[in-house]
Amino acid sequence: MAATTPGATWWKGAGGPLLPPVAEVPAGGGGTQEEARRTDGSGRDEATKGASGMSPDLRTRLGDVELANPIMTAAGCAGAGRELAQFFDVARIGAVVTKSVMLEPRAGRPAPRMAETPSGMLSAIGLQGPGIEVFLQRDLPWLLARGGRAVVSIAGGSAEEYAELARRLSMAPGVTMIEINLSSPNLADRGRDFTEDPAAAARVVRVVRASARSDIPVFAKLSSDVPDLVGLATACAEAGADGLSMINTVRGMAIDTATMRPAVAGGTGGLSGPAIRPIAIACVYRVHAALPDVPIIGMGGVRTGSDALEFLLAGASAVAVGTVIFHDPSACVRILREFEEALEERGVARVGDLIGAAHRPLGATALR
Amino acid sequence: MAATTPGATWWKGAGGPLLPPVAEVPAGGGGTQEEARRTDGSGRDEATKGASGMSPDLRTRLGDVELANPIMTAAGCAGAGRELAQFFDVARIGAVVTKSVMLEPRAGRPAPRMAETPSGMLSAIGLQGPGIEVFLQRDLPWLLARGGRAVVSIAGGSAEEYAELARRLSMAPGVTMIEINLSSPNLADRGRDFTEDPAAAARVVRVVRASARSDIPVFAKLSSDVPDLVGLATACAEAGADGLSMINTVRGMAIDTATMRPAVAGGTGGLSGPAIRPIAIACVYRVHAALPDVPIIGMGGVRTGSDALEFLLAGASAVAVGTVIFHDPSACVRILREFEEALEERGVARVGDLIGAAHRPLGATALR
Amino acid sequence: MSDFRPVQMRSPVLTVRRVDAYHAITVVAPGIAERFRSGQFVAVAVGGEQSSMLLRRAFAIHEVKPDYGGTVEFLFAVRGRGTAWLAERRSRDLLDIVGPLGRPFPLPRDPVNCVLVGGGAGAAPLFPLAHTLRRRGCRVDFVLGAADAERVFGAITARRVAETATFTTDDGSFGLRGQVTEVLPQVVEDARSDVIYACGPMPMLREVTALAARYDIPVQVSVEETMACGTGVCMTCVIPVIGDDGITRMTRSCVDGPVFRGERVRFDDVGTIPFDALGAPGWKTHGDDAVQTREAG
Amino acid sequence: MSDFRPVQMRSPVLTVRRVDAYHAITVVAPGIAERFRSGQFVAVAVGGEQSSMLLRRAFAIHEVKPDYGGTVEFLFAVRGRGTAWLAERRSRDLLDIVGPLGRPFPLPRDPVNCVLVGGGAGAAPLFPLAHTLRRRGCRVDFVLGAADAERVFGAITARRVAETATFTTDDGSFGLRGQVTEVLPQVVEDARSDVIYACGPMPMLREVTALAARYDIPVQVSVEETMACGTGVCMTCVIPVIGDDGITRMTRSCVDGPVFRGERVRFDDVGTIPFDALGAPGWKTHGDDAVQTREAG
Ligand SMILES: Cc1cc2nc3c(=O)[nH]c(=O)nc-3n(C[C@H](O)[C@H](O)[C@H](O)COP(=O)(O)OP(=O)(O)OC[C@H]3O[C@@H](n4cnc5c(N)ncnc54)[C@H](O)[C@@H]3O)c2cc1C
Ligand SMILES: Cc1cc2nc3c(=O)[nH]c(=O)nc-3n(C[C@H](O)[C@H](O)[C@H](O)COP(=O)(O)OP(=O)(O)OC[C@H]3O[C@@H](n4cnc5c(N)ncnc54)[C@H](O)[C@@H]3O)c2cc1C
Ligand SMILES: Cc1cc2nc3c(=O)[nH]c(=O)nc-3n(C[C@H](O)[C@H](O)[C@H](O)COP(=O)(O)O)c2cc1C
Ligand SMILES: Cc1cc2nc3c(=O)[nH]c(=O)nc-3n(C[C@H](O)[C@H](O)[C@H](O)COP(=O)(O)O)c2cc1C
Ligand code: FES
Ligand code: FES
Repeated sequence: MAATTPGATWWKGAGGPLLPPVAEVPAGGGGTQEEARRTDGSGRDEATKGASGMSPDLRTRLGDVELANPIMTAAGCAGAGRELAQFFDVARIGAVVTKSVMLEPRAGRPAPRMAETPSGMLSAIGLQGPGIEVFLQRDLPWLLARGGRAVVSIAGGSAEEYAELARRLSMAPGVTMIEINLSSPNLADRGRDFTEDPAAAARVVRVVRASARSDIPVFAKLSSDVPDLVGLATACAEAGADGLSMINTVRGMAIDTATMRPAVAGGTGGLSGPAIRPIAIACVYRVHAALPDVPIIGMGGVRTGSDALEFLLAGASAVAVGTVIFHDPSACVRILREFEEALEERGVARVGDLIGAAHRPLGATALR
Repeated sequence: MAATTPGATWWKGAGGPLLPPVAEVPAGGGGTQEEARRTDGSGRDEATKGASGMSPDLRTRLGDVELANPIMTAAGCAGAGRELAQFFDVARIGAVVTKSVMLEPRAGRPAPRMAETPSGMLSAIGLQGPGIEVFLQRDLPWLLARGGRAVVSIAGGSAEEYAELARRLSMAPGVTMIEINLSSPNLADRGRDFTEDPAAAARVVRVVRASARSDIPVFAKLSSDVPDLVGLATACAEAGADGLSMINTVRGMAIDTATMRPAVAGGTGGLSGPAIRPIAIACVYRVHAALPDVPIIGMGGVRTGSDALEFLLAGASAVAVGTVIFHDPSACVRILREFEEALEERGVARVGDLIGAAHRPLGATALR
Repeated sequence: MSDFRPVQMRSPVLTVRRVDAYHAITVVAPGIAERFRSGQFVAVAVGGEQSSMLLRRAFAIHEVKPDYGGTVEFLFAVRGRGTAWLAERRSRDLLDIVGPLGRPFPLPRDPVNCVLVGGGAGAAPLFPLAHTLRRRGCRVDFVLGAADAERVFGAITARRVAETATFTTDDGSFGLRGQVTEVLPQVVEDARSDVIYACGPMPMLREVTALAARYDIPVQVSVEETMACGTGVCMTCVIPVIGDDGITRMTRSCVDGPVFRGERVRFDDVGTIPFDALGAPGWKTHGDDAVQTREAG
Repeated sequence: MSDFRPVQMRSPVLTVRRVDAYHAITVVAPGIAERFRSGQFVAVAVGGEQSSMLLRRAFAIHEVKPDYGGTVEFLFAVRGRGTAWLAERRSRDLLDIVGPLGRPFPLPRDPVNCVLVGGGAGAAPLFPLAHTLRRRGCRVDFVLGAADAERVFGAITARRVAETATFTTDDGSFGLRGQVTEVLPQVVEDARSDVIYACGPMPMLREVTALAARYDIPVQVSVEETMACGTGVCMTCVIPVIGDDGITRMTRSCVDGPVFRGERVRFDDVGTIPFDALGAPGWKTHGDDAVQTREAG
């Protein structure tokens, strides 16, 4: 019908979005990447400014990878960095964790997909995404060209799908890490997700670790809604996970008192935001106590630099910011700044000194 | 030393609290109870005022018991009603659920016992209380004399302790219901709590049901932090529970970023308040779907009348208000008023029509 | 390009006014005012720094002015907690505001006849559009509807700016009794409209779009889907929209909209995943019938 | 009796002032003002209706006045989120406030010599007490300490009301350098004090209590324990206190305090459950060594 519309010719911009949110950057070129770093990377200098001994050393290690600082985005809350680049330089933060990518395009769940809850939200997106091909062609190169570190989250319906995704990602240059989103329905198990069965989760981790390039750390992302979190974490670590990400959203529900129906289509959704932070902290603390050598990316309701600090003290080596990005699109850089200030105030020289400090006996908490 | 203090004689009120929060009411006497009803029970009339067909019928059934309305206090958040009576007439609400009572006095956990979290709080009180004897002598008679309906929460370290508590309560007149707090450490199971083992939980329910007077409904209170909530709920119902209360607090933790130690002594605490409401709603919805004939007292973050409505739509027959009482000591009557207004706005004639309405197919939600 | 990027600012409130059933807030926000194009919106944080309300509220920009370096006005009806909080703001309070967001109304190249159709507060973005169209020499006709007289917004402005202004109310308390779609055909015929712009509830947009098809004229609709972020990262605001390639995609209404070509929106399928949408269950080789994710994502 | 019951009200803010390092808020709250006795406090809801901060903040009542039917003033230092929000209030804002709460300072029957010892903002409740004591013909001496000059509160009032007023600061920027407990013995001896009233941090209260024992005079201390409800229902504010029967109980400082007889408070055991406290692990026949509850309760 559009073609037969007489007026269709005189639109200034017909059809598609008029406003690509940011200028297109030619994909993949190493030179472009350098250029982008030089022009836009100033923030990175700011983050380490005055490193004359006064500023804390913000670097953190996740497996074999070192990040400039421990603040990342959480999967599914920042796309692949492109929209947020309107608000800050994505190269300034430790890494961008992408929305979980699957092999094929996926339309996700029907609307309504979300409801606001006290200090949190319920969501049920259903892993909508364009699939790995578009991701590799369009999203990943864009992020790399901007100088961002890419942690790619993957989701599948079977261990084989996960393995295939890891293989494809390993062939593309520039992937810093892979995060396995295990909260995806296992098609062989009537849709129960992989975190509900430690053996299935371990199998996914094992095949991904085997398929991914060896210099790419593989992190397994866990949910707190499991019978035995430490058991699951141990199973993943033993299957070869280089680290753990936790937590995913918590199972929740809201009823719309006007329609008297569940507020999110399909009934339950995932609860996220500051409301769940105490649950996330408890998980990180418990798993770090059991597996002190396994690095953890902590997430769940990080809103301020002090919240990020809380996760590190509980045992995380880095933190990811999710829902709060919806509230404040510049949250990641604000949190990074607040976090750095918090370290300065406390005279903490190195991020590494903080990790798990809340576990140490009272006398030992004094930091250099 | 106090005795040797020369000035000790000239204090207006020496030693104990100067201000008993409210006038003492002679314990137990039926006449007094009637009197208290007549003088203070005006609120009750208000709640059912204009029952000329316009006002909704707020009565609700919990097993064999009928309550005047579905708003109750949550265990441990209202003492035995005495302190709140300074702010409203405790006879106006459906029932007062008392702080869990144990056989012996209990000092509870060391301070700090709480931390504020976004839209919630963490607490670890450790079941501090005076023990059943003092409860029966002092607290229960006070509540009954004021015309309050007493739902007594009990906690023990073994099935036998629970049974003994039920026996003692059954001998006292005036107990409306017994709520079994199963989130108490099972001494025979290295302190794991009873909800973590459905068989142990069922055993407690069975002996309590056997020991309690047959006209006193027994509700089992569950936590959401269990491997299989529906399984646990089913086990409790099959063991004779007349209904279920859910949810207890959710395991959580906060780290004090100043001291770098857990904010609550002992590390983890229980998360409560509006933050956990979506978790609680999901639990009530799920259990009601599985066991539609088992009445549920819903709780977890009820702050407004609309929140109470949400729990009823999810499948609860009554709701309990906990943490929000700390925020607003008159919360229960405010919520009752808001709840009644919400029903009027929606033209709902009977509370009973709402229970579980969110489960019905779309067309069926229209209410008479 | 940087001109088009939305900005985030803490903007001082200049005035809070009542306009019939609505509240109008004007903030000082030069960055937003200078980038603004008709049809775009702002996303406002509500409840203050320790708010329990995490999600921003979206409001169409109703007017921008050059005063104080640039001001932005939006208007709103109190619906829930967030708008209740906004209604209590006073001048000099600060609002955390992001904008301008979204795809603006495409403008005709030539001075054609435009009819602007709005429902209730949904009419707000049509006013800056009307001014712009007039500046370009277009003829503007207004059709505004609402539940009652109080909720008809901007009648005086509409009369001033437009060639004709037709009003409808559900209760007949102002203008004609009925729906805007009942009077629209007459207006289109009388004004020999070349294009329709419409803002309002989905059912209205669907009917307006059907009507435009009947008259074979283009229609641009601005949808109002629930949004969590407004900036394109959360994927909560999707509706099924047909792309240039004929393929239906679950499309974000915050960045790819809120303005869409009416005929591209699959109104009847809003709230569902159409079976033929890109990546719908069964869409490709994958037999993933169990698409219920337990977790978000 | 009903005179003593606390009330809950939405009180309009009359004034917000800066007083050195502190903020002073005066609200119109007749019900609270008329019931007030020195040493009592109010519990204030913070963050507005959609606040993420659920717990009330406790503040000692610093002054009540008969204006507008009764006003109540409290003063505070900004420490965290809640006090930061309070500091931003303006006149005519409404505060949800509960009070008066807690056990007031017991008053001597006879006109005896009283020394009032306070640290920082902790000194606030001593001022209404001083006025009351003066009205009863008591001699009042003040000893006020703080970190620095800015944090010494009420020096002028203290000088006016009291026979003598001695000040200490940690940095020596005002009065004597050092702690209140260093100067207190001299004051007690010079003034021939019959009783001590003290407000401030636990370590200070402990030392003041020890000092009172040495002089064999009674001491009333006002403690500042973290509180969730302020009304006696949550059991978060307990400290070990020895009862008339000699038994130590975990005692609520909100309703059984905040004022206690100093010698009854087991300062050294604050933050623990003393082994001999009523219901402590192993206290009775029960071998319940596993007292760690997983859940609250
Ligand atoms: C692009 C766009 C432009 C809009 N322009 C206007 C306008 O100019 N004037 C006006 O009055 N309203 C407008 N709305 C609707 C406005 O966003 C909602 O009325 C407002 O978010 C309701 O917030 P609340 O806190 O009062 O309601 P609540 O019910 O408390 O909101 C809860 C959550 O749902 C979301 N939500 C609720 N209703 C809507 C809705 N209708 N649309 C989108 N999100 C919703 C809120 O953003 C919030 O996240 C617009 C919406 C969109 C998407
Ligand atoms: C009986 C009593 C009287 C008090 N009188 C005064 C006074 O007159 N002036 C004054 O400045 N302060 C007073 N305080 C301390 C005051 O309550 C705290 O400074 C205030 O609660 C801190 O709130 P926040 O939101 O800034 O801190 P946050 O750290 O954000 O508070 C988090 C939680 O901890 C509680 N909390 C934190 N610090 C304290 C504390 N020191 N005491 C009790 N609870 C605390 C808060 O109530 C809140 O629940 C008094 C405390 C008590 C118990
Ligand atoms: C809208 C939304 C989408 C999400 N999508 C994903 C996803 O694709 N993959 C994933 O592993 N986690 C996803 N998550 C979970 C987040 O990454 C994060 O684990 C969780 O939200 C807790 O962090 P937060 O409280 O900071 O949001 C999503 C969360 C939200 C709210
Ligand atoms: C301070 C505190 C004490 C509690 N004590 C008990 C208790 O003694 N017994 C019990 O069954 N639940 C206890 N609970 C749990 C509450 O009854 C309720 O299940 C939970 O807090 C969720 O409701 P809420 O969010 O409305 O507080 C306690 C909760 C709090 C916050
Ligand atoms: S509102 Fe978040 S993507 Fe549109
Ligand atoms: S603060 Fe709640 S009992 Fe004292």
